[in-house]
Amino acid sequence: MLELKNLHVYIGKTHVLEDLSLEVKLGEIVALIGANGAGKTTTLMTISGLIRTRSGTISFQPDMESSRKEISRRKVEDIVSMGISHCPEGRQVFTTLSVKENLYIGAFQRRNKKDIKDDSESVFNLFPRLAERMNQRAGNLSGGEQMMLSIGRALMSRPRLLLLDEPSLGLAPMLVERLFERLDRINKEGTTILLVEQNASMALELANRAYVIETGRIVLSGTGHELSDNKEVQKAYLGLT
Amino acid sequence: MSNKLLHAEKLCKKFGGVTALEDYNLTLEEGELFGLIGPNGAGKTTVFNLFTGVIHSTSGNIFFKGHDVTRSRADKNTSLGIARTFQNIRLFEDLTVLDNIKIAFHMHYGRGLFPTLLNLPGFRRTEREIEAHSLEIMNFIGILNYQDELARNLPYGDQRKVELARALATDPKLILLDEPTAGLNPKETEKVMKTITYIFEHNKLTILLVEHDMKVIMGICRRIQVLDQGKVLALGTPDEIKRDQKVIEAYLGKPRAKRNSHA
Amino acid sequence: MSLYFAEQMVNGLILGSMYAIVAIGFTMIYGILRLINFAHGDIVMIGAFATLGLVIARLPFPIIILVVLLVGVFMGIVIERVAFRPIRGAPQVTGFIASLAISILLQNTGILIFTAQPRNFFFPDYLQRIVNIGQITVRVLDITIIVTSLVLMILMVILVRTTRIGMAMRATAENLNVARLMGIKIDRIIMLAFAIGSGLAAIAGMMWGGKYGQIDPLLGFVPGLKAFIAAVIGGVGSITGAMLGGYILGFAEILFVGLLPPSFSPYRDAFVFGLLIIILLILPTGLLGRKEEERA
Amino acid sequence: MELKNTKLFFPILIASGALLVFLMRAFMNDYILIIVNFVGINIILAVSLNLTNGFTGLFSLGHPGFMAVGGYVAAILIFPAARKEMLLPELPRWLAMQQWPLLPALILGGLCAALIALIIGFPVLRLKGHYLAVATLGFLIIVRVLITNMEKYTRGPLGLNGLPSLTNLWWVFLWVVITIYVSWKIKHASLGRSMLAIRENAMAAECLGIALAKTRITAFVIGAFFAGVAGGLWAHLVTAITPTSFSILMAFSLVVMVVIGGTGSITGAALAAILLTLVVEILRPLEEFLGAYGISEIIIAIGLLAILIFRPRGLFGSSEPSFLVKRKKTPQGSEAGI
Repeated sequence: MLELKNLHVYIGKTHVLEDLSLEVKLGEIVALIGANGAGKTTTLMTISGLIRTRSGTISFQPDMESSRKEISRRKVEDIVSMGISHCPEGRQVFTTLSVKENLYIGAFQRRNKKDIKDDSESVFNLFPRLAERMNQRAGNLSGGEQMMLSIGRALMSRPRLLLLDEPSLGLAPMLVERLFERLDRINKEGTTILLVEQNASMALELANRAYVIETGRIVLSGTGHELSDNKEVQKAYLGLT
Repeated sequence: MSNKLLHAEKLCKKFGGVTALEDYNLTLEEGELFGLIGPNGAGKTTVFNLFTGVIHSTSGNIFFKGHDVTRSRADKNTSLGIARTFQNIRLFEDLTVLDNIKIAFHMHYGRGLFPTLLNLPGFRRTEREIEAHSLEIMNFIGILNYQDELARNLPYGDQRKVELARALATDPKLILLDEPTAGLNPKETEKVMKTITYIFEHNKLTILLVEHDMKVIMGICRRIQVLDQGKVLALGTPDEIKRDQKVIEAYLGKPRAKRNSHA
Repeated sequence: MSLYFAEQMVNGLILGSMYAIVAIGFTMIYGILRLINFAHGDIVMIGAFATLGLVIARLPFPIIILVVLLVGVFMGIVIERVAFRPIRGAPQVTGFIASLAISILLQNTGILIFTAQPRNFFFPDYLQRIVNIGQITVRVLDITIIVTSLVLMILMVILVRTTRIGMAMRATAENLNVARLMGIKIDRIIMLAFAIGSGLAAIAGMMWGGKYGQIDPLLGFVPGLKAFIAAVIGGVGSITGAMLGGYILGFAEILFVGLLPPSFSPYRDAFVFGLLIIILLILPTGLLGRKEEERA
Repeated sequence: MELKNTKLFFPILIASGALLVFLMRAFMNDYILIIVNFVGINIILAVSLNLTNGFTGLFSLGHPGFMAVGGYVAAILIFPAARKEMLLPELPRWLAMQQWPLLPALILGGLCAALIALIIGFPVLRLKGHYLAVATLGFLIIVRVLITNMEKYTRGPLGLNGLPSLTNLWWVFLWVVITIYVSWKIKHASLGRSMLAIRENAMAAECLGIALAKTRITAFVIGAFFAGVAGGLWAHLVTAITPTSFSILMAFSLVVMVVIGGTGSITGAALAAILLTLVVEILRPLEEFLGAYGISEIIIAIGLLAILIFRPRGLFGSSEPSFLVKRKKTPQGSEAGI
């Protein structure tokens, strides 16, 4: 579905991604794990078009029927309309907008009012807390609620592929567990997910496959279980010795 | 009690309505290498900003070498002996590496306007001293080859070294290192950690180290504090921390046994 | 005395209305791009000259309003396209210098075309007519200025608060990159902010000419600056704040001149800018602005 | 970095400058000499503004305000007592009696500007970026309003005319040399490095023990001093001074010089001052010939926009050309250290 091939990305003069390649297949949850500053966020931003590549290709095929398209030179809004939705790090909801407005703005490119309303209903189903606070300013929500809103907002564009950047950031363990259950559900309902996480053990548990990134390069890849059994990964990212 | 270098009690910091740090306490003994860990957004950088005086606490107190530095400005704290590095490197990008280091000597050696303009002998001597000391530190850290290079042109890993050298140049008692290995590969990480342990022993410093990499921090710190969502979750030796159930759940994720039963 | 006071209040209302609608444009552009656009005041000048030309051409007044509005919109779009878009992403100060350059450019183009000599400005007679409200006498024009401004401001609030595009503007002002991730075409939103802001400024120019009776190519700079001050008082980035700030500044200025002994009135501009410096220092986010915390 | 090679380099540079001044005064006509004087005064202004804007990154538009202060102070002090009685009859007696020579009057004018910079600097320099720019612009407008209304001392909007024509190329040359020397000396010393550090990253500078407020004020005050001196020189070159002389347009042209030269570069600021003054002087006859007033400002504004778009770091970046500064050889064998 999504294939990154030999990506090189620079921020200023810093070579942030070096020859990075990875693949996400239709229907999968793929996790990308690694330390701070390894290039996880940059990878997602490159896919969604916020950062331009120096070289390499990103190709995307929304579903089986449609054709493969090279997207590394496309505009952000075109990439969104092709079916990739990026939920950025640090629950960046629009704090001055209401919860409902945040969801509606997630569906900005869509015109069918009824569909949008239905979809916001299903987000409220997924995260009932949001329904209760529908008309409040998003800035008044708690951290966990903002994270849910951020994910809900990303779902409003009806993405084929959801890019999630550190959804567990700063959430209490109980909440993280619940959040991951929801992600599982979203995936089962047909959305492919590329997940960036620090909480490696949870991410590896949820994901079908995973990549380990280190200073802009993929150093390991495999199924979630393979990686969580890998001694190196355990030592470095799971804190188990 | 006499060895107490830094003491923070009941620190609380709010940004707007969000509590970044709550009821935070820490006592650093002189000459220890202390680790501070926690997930992203746990409040580690806030702790650093409070200690250095970049921001000031909403309530609570900080003492350094017996002085109350709760409301003290960052440059005052630095002159008292608190130095730091930044998580997102903050070099003086358009200046040469040598000038970057020299700037750190300004506080102790730099002369004011009139000695500078009149080119007094004292001024010429301090300029020579600053240059000599800077080269010495650059040699010590291993960045001498970059002296005329603009800081912005250095590779990431070496930029971190420049930050470290710059912090050392302020002649600190306490160094706060904010994720010095972020963005480095394992090889570079190992090198940086070696450097840190070396300067720790060589310069008789106290170090407060924020890290993400468990391996690193478990390896070199004798005491570790764990932060989560602005609160202290645990404090203890690496072994104690590793076994602490709360820490494992919050920071490391659920234990394996439970995970498998889930799957 | 109370009659005098009432008349001063009307003057404050007029001046405040004009500041307010210029300030809206300032604040919208700042809110989205963090750009203090000095050239904004010069759109006021362009609006004034456009009006004069159209009045001389004897067009019907409603058409004049429409055309002036469109002239402003057009200028806003051109300036954004040609000067500001190429430097987007550069440090704030670069944008600021660029806006100064555009301001100088517009002023001197004005001098080139119209010479620096002030010209008499006139409106059709029916707008100059004087009416009595209670004991206060005002021109029809004055009422028109106040009412038109109010209508424009209400429309602005409706646009920003309730429409889809207004929602997108608010989202873009809060976080440009995340707005892009929502599929919002920010280039269009930015252009729209320039277009609307400049359209309003041009209308303000029409009012300015009518109010003071004389126009010259440099007339826009000082009111532009004052509208910026109004935006700062209200809290830069907040549209309701800009309106509030406009009226506060308008009244403050009129009261300063009207209530203090006449020997103080030459110091009016010094007072206004002194006020600006004080507000920047003690209340940097203004009355309704949001705080922008710098976190390390 | 040390000054190039020998201790003689700068004396030689100054001596050749002096020779040039001598030759120009001997062979050039008055019209050209006046232009050269303007070039010199603009060099003083641009280089001193560069000290504030370029080194420390304080974006100030208040420079003409300091010029005005220095200019009026010098003018009132120098003005012959007899003429003062006529033009400014309400002047306090002690002031009316003064009749100073140029140099001390220039210095006192500069000091007054510096004092005002010190007073307004404490509150205003806490502002950042373009807020500071707007506040200093406000300061400029306030200065102009005050001068316009303090008729007892300034004759208000009429200004003072018939000032003695004291400024000549030697005086201008002297102050150009002093301004450049001071800037150069500061830039290549610890003090200047701490200013540059603040420009580059204020938070990091503060965490290295640099007192932000004190350093910023130092730069601001020195810049204001030279602006004040330049104001005095300017007034006694044009032999008249009015509040409108110190315009926002002037603030703008000075900023343009710093930006074109490359923020922080002394050589750049000086060259940009020369370039811009000459362009204006060349365009002026054209303007008059065509009757197309405003065209030179239009050309400058377009040029500036082009530089901002295509060469955002200015002509020289923030460094000095390499023939003026000695660079050390990079030592070989680098992987020393730990």
